[in-house]
Amino acid sequence: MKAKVTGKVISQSCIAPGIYDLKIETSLAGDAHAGQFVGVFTKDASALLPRPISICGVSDDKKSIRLVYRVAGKGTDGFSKLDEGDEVSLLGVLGNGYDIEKLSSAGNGSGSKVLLLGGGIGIPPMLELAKELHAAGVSVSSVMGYRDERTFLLDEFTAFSDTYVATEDGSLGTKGNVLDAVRENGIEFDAICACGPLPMLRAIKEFAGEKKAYISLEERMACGVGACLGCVVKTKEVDHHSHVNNARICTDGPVFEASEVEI
Amino acid sequence: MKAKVTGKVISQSCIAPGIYDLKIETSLAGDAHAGQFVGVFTKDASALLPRPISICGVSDDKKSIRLVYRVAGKGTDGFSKLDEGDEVSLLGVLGNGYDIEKLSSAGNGSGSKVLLLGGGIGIPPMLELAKELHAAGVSVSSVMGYRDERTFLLDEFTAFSDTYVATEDGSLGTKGNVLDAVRENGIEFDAICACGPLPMLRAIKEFAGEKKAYISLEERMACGVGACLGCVVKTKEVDHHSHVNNARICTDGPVFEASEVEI
Amino acid sequence: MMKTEVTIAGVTFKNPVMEGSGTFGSGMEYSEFVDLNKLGAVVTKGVANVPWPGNPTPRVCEVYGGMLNAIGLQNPGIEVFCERDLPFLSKYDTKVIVNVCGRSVEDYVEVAERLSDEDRVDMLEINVSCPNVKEGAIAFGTDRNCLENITSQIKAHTKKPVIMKLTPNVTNIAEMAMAAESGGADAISLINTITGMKIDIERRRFALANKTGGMSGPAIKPVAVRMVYQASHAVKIPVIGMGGIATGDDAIEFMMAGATAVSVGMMNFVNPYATIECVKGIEDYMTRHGIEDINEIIGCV
Amino acid sequence: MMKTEVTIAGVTFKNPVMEGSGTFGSGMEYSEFVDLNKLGAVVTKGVANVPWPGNPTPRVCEVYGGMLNAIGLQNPGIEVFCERDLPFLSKYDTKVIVNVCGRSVEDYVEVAERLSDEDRVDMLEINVSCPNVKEGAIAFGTDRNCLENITSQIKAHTKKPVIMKLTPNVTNIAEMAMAAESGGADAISLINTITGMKIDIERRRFALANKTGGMSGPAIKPVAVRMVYQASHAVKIPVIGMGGIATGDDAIEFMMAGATAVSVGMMNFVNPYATIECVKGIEDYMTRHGIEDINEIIGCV
Repeated sequence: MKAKVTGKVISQSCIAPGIYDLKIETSLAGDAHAGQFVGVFTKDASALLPRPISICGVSDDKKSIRLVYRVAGKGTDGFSKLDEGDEVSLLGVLGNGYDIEKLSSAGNGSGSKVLLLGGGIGIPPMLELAKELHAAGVSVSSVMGYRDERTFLLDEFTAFSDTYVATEDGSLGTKGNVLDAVRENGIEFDAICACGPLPMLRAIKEFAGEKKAYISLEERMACGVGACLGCVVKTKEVDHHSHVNNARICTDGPVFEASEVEI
Repeated sequence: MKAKVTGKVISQSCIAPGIYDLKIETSLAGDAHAGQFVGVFTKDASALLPRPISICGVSDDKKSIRLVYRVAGKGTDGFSKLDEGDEVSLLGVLGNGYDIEKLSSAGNGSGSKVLLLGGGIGIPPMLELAKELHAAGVSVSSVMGYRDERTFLLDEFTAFSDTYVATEDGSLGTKGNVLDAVRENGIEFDAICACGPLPMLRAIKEFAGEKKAYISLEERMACGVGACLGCVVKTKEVDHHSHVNNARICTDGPVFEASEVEI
Repeated sequence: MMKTEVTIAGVTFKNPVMEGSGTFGSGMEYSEFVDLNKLGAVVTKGVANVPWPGNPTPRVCEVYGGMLNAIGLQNPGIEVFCERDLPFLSKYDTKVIVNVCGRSVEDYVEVAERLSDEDRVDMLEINVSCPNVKEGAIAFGTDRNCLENITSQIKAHTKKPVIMKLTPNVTNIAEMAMAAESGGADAISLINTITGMKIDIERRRFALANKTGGMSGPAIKPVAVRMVYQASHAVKIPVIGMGGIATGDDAIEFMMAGATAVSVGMMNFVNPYATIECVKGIEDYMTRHGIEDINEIIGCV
Repeated sequence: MMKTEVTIAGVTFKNPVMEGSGTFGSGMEYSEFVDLNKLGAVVTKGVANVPWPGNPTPRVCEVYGGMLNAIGLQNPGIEVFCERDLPFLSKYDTKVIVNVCGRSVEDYVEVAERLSDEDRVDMLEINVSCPNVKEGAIAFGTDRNCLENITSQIKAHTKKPVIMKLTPNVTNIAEMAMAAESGGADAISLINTITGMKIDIERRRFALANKTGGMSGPAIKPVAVRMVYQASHAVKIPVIGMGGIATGDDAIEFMMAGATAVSVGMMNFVNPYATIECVKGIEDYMTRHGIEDINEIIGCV
């Protein structure tokens, strides 16, 4: 059941240049899963639309969510100034999220091996996914890509997965992108889950070949609930809503099977 | 020299229903005098124009000003939530203010007796005026009019003047308006200074007769510095700015000699 | 006993609050947030004779106090609409106004005829003013004669009351209102979005793939109130007012300007409960001012 | 070495930043806040052949992200202007653009002729688009033929370069831009204010004595950017862009849309330093993006 609610900030910290880690107590936490997102509202009357931010974590007591985001404009800049105890308006929980059940059976019979690929600000949602897959008994490999050695969240992946890192400048792990790291480490997998910049997702769609790759897409959004048709992606099959091969990223997605979308 | 500056809230308290007493540390205090006002800016991006608020007091060290205002909309409602230490943007000092020198000589030779009349939210500027006139050796009588016994600032006038009160419901002092109180107490005066609702000012203009009455006018303002010509009042003589018998309340006023304006 | 009912072209709405076409789908998405039974009407997303894919992305961007959109009227076409959306709406006790879009007079007429026998449809709203569709549709809304002509042709092919939705991107809105009226329109609704543009100066490109988009939100409210005032004073048919409405007070302002009903548009995105809060806000205003019948305040300034 | 100079009709401005007529007087009031020598030009408050008293109060009110005004072009007339304002402006090293208003072609021509021999006047801006003056002036700005006609008549009576200031309250801004161009205008400036209305629902009356007023401020920026883009792509003469500009980034956006220069209007009231901060902001953008000549970005999208 979606709702607009008022959450309360538990804590916030800057964990890398321009990257913030925000924990919010909210009733939305009860329904929140990996791959889904919430719309966060600013306190600035000139910036009215909710900012879609993916869920990086859900507390074990299901009472709070964790959002790790990058300051990209006046909206997110305002979020970065939120302090413990501040109220923040949220719309959620939005989006389909990853299908843990389907991923658990990706190994067809034998134990399923899932490869998580995250790039830049696409990394946060992968952490909650690693946690949920690990809890489901899936063997998880995580490969996270950063620009340089100023990483974030990296160490937290180790609790749930075999963790690898790629950096563009080679200052840490494999020099190059996440796929370079996958090849370099000869990582085996039955399915891929990925979130990151479009060029990375295109390369992963290509790389996955016969195997399933579930990618999380981004687009400018307005309503966030599937009404305005602002955020769409071309699909191979006729979409169930408009029947024009345009799926709604906010509602039919943001997670899509790579072969189903034209990116 | 006018400027837009950032002031710091020293304290704020609610002194009557909907009436707030705000003290702000600001460099503008150095030039501030009775009858002048400042433009106070909101923190709400949907409400951009400065709110004109008259100066109720200037600290003896000339480092802070005191604003007593009524919550009349979302702008002033926002001001009422300012706490100690908060920053607030101010435009000032605006307007001509009262001419203390002229008022001191209103008695022509003999000691000058000045009558201050304030009604409702027109009372605050009268307090600083009483203080400045008292300091100038003028004998001051203050008559303040309220709706009922829920008065504000009243006791502070006694330090600078013979103080009288009128209430619409008669719950305190004279039942009726300030002029009723002037007559009832047979107050003598050489000149009147007044601020309050238009009907009150009209009555005072009438009442003053041969004697000089200096009244402080209000009007919707935009720039506050005399550029936009938004706030004007019809004048008897050709105005020096536009030569069309329209004086600018924000700059040529807000204080006018009653006989010079058509209200 | 407070009366919030208003009547337009013989159709009575339990209250004057609807939502703006294109901001509410066919009600499905927002039925998770609001009880559709509490709305005066549900105005559906524009539907054409055939499915429309709409414009490339990005289709939306934020502007000061509002947003720009260039969706391009993506819609599944009239058949899917009748098979899926109308049955859904049949479950609710509210009026249904179907917004119709097209590229030619024939397109509009085809959809109007198809809906004539659908009992669940109470009124048609003709979108001749979408700023994001290249093919002529915009001319229907900006040329007096085109508007009168398309209005009369649609009226000739449907038994349903017809609302013509006007664009604000014209020199003289009163003239357009009169053209719709003389074409036989039963009512007019305005304003549609105001054409705007945003440029991403860091990337030196347009914020929208379509370059221009329709502006909506609180930022355009004063223009909308002015046009509702001018249009409602130029014609005898009822006016449905919209443009940045967020609260009951906004709704009251539009009704005082001359609107018989109002629509909440972009603000649904900011507050999914905006429609029912408008209904509540109108009732609060009526109580505060001792107004027994909301019709008293229509055009009262 | 960074070049911020722009040239319009042979007049070179040290930078593209001016202020919108009517928001800055003749510079006197704001000279307390900003060094007028740092501005590309000072655009004066509209001046007529005789003094105008303007409209009754209230003349201004606030709206979401902007304001409405219905000043009615109060001004002291051309003689006082020449005796007082021009000598004041002579003290500064900046260009002077005199905004001219009138009720008839003759009014405009009289002022234009009177200013022809004033050396301190660099250009004339013809206000044919004030929404708050009843007498015809609005028609000059909304009728293609009237606009072309008045433009050519003014051009025939002055040696000064002429800027025609266009109203956004039209169906087709490109058409109006072309009309000004074919009338012989040396440049066009846009947008003037968008006609709006606000109703005080507690008192059941209009917020402005004039009922309607001209809307300005950040809320109208997307409409202004769109019209500057459309107008500048329809004509060869330079365009001066305005409408909600508050920062250097806003100025850059208008220039990328096609403006050769920009004006800061209503935002002077919110930030009296807005004009010089725009100049600084443009320089910062140029440095950040390694732009040597501001002319490079004009119409670059």
